Amino acid sequence: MKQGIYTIRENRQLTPTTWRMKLEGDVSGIRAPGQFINIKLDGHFLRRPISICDADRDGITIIYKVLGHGTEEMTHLAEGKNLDVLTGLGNGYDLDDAGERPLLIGGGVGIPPLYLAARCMKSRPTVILGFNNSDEIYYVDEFEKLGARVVVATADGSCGVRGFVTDAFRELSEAGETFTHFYTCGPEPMLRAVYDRVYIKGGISGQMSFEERMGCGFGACMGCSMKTANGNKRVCKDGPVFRTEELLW
Amino acid sequence: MKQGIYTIRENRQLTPTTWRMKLEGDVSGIRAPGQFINIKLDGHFLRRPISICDADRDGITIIYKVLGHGTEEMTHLAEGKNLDVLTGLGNGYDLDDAGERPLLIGGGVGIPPLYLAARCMKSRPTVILGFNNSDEIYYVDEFEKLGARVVVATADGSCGVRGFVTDAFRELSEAGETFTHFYTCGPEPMLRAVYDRVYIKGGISGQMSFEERMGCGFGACMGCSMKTANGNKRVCKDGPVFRTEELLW
Amino acid sequence: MVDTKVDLCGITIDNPVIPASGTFGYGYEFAELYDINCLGTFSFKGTTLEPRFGNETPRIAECPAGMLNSVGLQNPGVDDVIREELPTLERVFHKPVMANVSGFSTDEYAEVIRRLDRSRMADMIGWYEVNISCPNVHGGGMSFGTDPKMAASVVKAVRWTTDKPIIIKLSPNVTDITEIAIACETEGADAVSLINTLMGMRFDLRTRKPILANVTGGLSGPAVFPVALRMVYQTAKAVRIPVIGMGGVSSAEDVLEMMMAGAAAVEVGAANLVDPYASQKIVRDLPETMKKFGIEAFPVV
Amino acid sequence: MVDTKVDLCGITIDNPVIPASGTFGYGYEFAELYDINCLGTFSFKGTTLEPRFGNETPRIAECPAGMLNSVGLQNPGVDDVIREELPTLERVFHKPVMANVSGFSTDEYAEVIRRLDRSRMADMIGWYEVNISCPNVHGGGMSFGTDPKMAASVVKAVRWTTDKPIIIKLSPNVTDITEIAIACETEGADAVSLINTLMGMRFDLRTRKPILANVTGGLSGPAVFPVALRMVYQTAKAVRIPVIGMGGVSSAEDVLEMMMAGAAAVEVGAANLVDPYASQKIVRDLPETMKKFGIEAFPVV
Repeated sequence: MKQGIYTIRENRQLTPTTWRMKLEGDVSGIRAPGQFINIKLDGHFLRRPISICDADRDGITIIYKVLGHGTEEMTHLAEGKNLDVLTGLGNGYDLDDAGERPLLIGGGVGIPPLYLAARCMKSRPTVILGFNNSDEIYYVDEFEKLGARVVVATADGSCGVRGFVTDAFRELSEAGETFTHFYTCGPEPMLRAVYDRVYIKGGISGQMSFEERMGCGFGACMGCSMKTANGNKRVCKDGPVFRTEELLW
Repeated sequence: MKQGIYTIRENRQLTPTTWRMKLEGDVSGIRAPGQFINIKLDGHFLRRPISICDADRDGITIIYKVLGHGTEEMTHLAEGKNLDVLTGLGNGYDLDDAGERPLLIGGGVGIPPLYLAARCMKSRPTVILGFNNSDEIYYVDEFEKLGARVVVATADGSCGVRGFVTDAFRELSEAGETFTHFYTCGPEPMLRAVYDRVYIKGGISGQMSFEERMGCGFGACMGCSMKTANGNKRVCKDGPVFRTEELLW
Repeated sequence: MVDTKVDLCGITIDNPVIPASGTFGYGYEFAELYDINCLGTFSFKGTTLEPRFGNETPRIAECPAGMLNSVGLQNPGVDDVIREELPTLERVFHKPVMANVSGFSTDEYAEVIRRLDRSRMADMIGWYEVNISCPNVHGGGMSFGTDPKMAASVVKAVRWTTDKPIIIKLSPNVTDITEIAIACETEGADAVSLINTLMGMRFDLRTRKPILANVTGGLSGPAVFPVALRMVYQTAKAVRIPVIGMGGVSSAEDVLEMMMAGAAAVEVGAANLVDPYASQKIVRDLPETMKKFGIEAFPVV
Repeated sequence: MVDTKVDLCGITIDNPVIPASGTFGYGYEFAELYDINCLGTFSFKGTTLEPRFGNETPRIAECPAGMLNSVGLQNPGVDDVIREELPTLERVFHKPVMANVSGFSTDEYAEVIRRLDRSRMADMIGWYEVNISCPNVHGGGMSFGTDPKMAASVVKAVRWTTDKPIIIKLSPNVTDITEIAIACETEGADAVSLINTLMGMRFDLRTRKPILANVTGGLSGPAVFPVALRMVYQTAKAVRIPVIGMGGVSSAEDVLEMMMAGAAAVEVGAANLVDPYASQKIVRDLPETMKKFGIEAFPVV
């Protein structure tokens, strides 16, 4: 973890509810895709934890969804403004397990951390991106520019596969596709479905990134604990990424 | 009282501890010199009440002293920033009583409201300005530009009369000067001394502007009450200016 | 269209938004700013038998997300309220008003209500809110609100002085507020309102002395909102009479949280002091905010 | 030069700044961020006899100028603390540490202290802070801290388990905290620390349910600072033993206010969670801030 002052270089809307922010500053604290940052906002006591979408020498890219007052106020932050940010929080994805045919599964606001994972992968990933409808779709081109093969699923069928990410996975499996390992992030119902279909039924091991209401974000307050096969873990510090084998589902 | 959004057009330092801010916006709520405005600052629950130094069609000028975190943060506000302000608060000075030879007595941060009073006066005022030392002196030229005759007193004698405003008043009296009415603002010890020397001993009636810790600033919370000959008064609403005859000193 | 109406002890009010006593004077001064008839009602300045100046100043200290006050029930006394304040209010407010009364003995509480209730202004009054929880007066005040037996004795004393609903305003400075609320309900209180201010203090680092002349004062503002919600929630589960929720409410969303905690109506206090239009804004925002969260009417289920 | 040293139950500490239990883990994780030997000491995570996961999540809710937590004493249990946590801490912290202990029975409190006191790690411990005020556990926890007799029974049970000073951590969720403090002093407590968190709650407007799985939680942060100051002031006047002040302290100026209220030392809690360097910054700023207000040493007179 590193604490630093970061300058907003971009803050633009991608979809009706999703925004991208680019922060310029020290990235030396970031070690792996799947880690997150924790942003201090004026007028709010707790920081806002947001997963890292991309990081390079210029700075950090995050994609955030407007859910409450904090994220709503973030959309009004002007370029050039400085923010107090904790970076490189949590343990991210371990890409050594990717194998030749890695599968990335992202749902809605859970998609961003998969971007840096895809960019850092040696082998070409298949990426399943799930959205409620076509209005919410973002970052398909960006993933394709990385050379990834992207499959989109929308709950209302307005684009790509009609249904959830697990329906897209079923179609790929039925087409004879196999995968060496998977990486996922998204709302808990999606994670549970992925765990059931891809890990349990599909027999593919993977790494899942979890969300939880956090106090500190760096392991001090025990606010975001989770029971695992290896004992009690802190989502913010020991996670947010956990292996399918660790879960008690 | 009027609530409005005002834009900072100037925020510059006059002395080591005193700053001047010019606010652009609706001035229609301001009716008399001696009134004050109440400024909402981010991160502070209560507004900051500050007396009006000047007001014209362009906006409001205030002069504030850095006393705590709130006023300290005010010094960092950039030109162009908008502030939520309540204007035209309280009852100001009644200039109809000025007569031909009005006397204005201001101490330190109590000087600003006298500027607008001097500017609005029909007859040429004598202005006694008290400071701790010469570093703190401000606005002498501005008063003189209004045609006022200015007498400076410094506690350490580093400029003008050595001593307090009451010492300067004594010198004027001994020189045979007489005054028709006085207007004053400053720290309570100074007000008490002025009350004693100018009103009681000097026999000159006047109007005194008081300071008190305020809640709302517009008469709702009863936080800043004061006992007077005419019953309980609210410094923020019935004051901040009270006549010497009303005081129970 | 959503319906913001609520019933408060048999009186239907247009919305549950009620400026709290001590933050709204006797109403008419806010009527210069906006039409206060948009409010559900409001609770007027705590009134005692005799005129009171209250405590010495300073009476105000700023706090993180809140403020301390130690006003100590300054008011012109019940007779002056009947003679001056209420007739002035009558010209600008045409709804039943909540009469907030305080005292230093059970007899005083009863006498203040009796005089209001028998006055020519009585028709203006919809409810009596009996403040047994002022932390800023010595003898009486909060001491009535921190002991179930004393709270009961006040209710007993005032219960038969009027046919109008009696609301007891409770103190949060207690180990178990439900115990006090139940004692009030048992003696026939028609409702309880909570929370009054939390007792707090601040020091002036320069003088090294308490900022408030009264040493301690009552904390109000958003800082106390979570404590208020918890106590409203506990009390609403413990009694059958309506619970009026207050404490740091500053927005229509805060009002909805209070209603979800079990409040029958909501008082808005310190917010009126920072933004004189706060209560009007909350009333305006309420329908839209209810719609946003799929609430069509109260109670929220 | 100013002198920041204070005496805490016969042990002189370099400054009165003490990260509070539950906000600093077992210390060694903060040692990765800065040299924690700059602190007066710190109070480690509340430790019970058995390992505990604590309450279900969500356990955190944001509030104006503060936060609610309902962690519920998650900890690895005293034996694991002796085996794993303290040896790890020993490598990075070379001052006496404050051992925070909790229990669900008077026997458990006593047994936890006994095991720590007889362990090979006992020399690391300078004080025991006995938490009788956790609002987030059912049975035990806060119930010990809201009744003078029960508080006294805990002190009685632990008093002779160790020769080290025993500090009782008190709950603010009471009508009269001085009554509890006096009961602890009478039974031989060496000091009291206060305030633990104020019980509060928040609702999720979308689900219309409490945000916390545990329904209620403990409020901490600047929001509670004025209440903490008031209780420290009252308690310091009521007892002769030292009072450790805590509750929303976030700056060196807050530390000085607490000392003016009568605190012998000051714990820093929630501030550590928002800024991991908060306690270090407060230690750094303290001398300069003391100088600014003309304070050369403690106690502030």
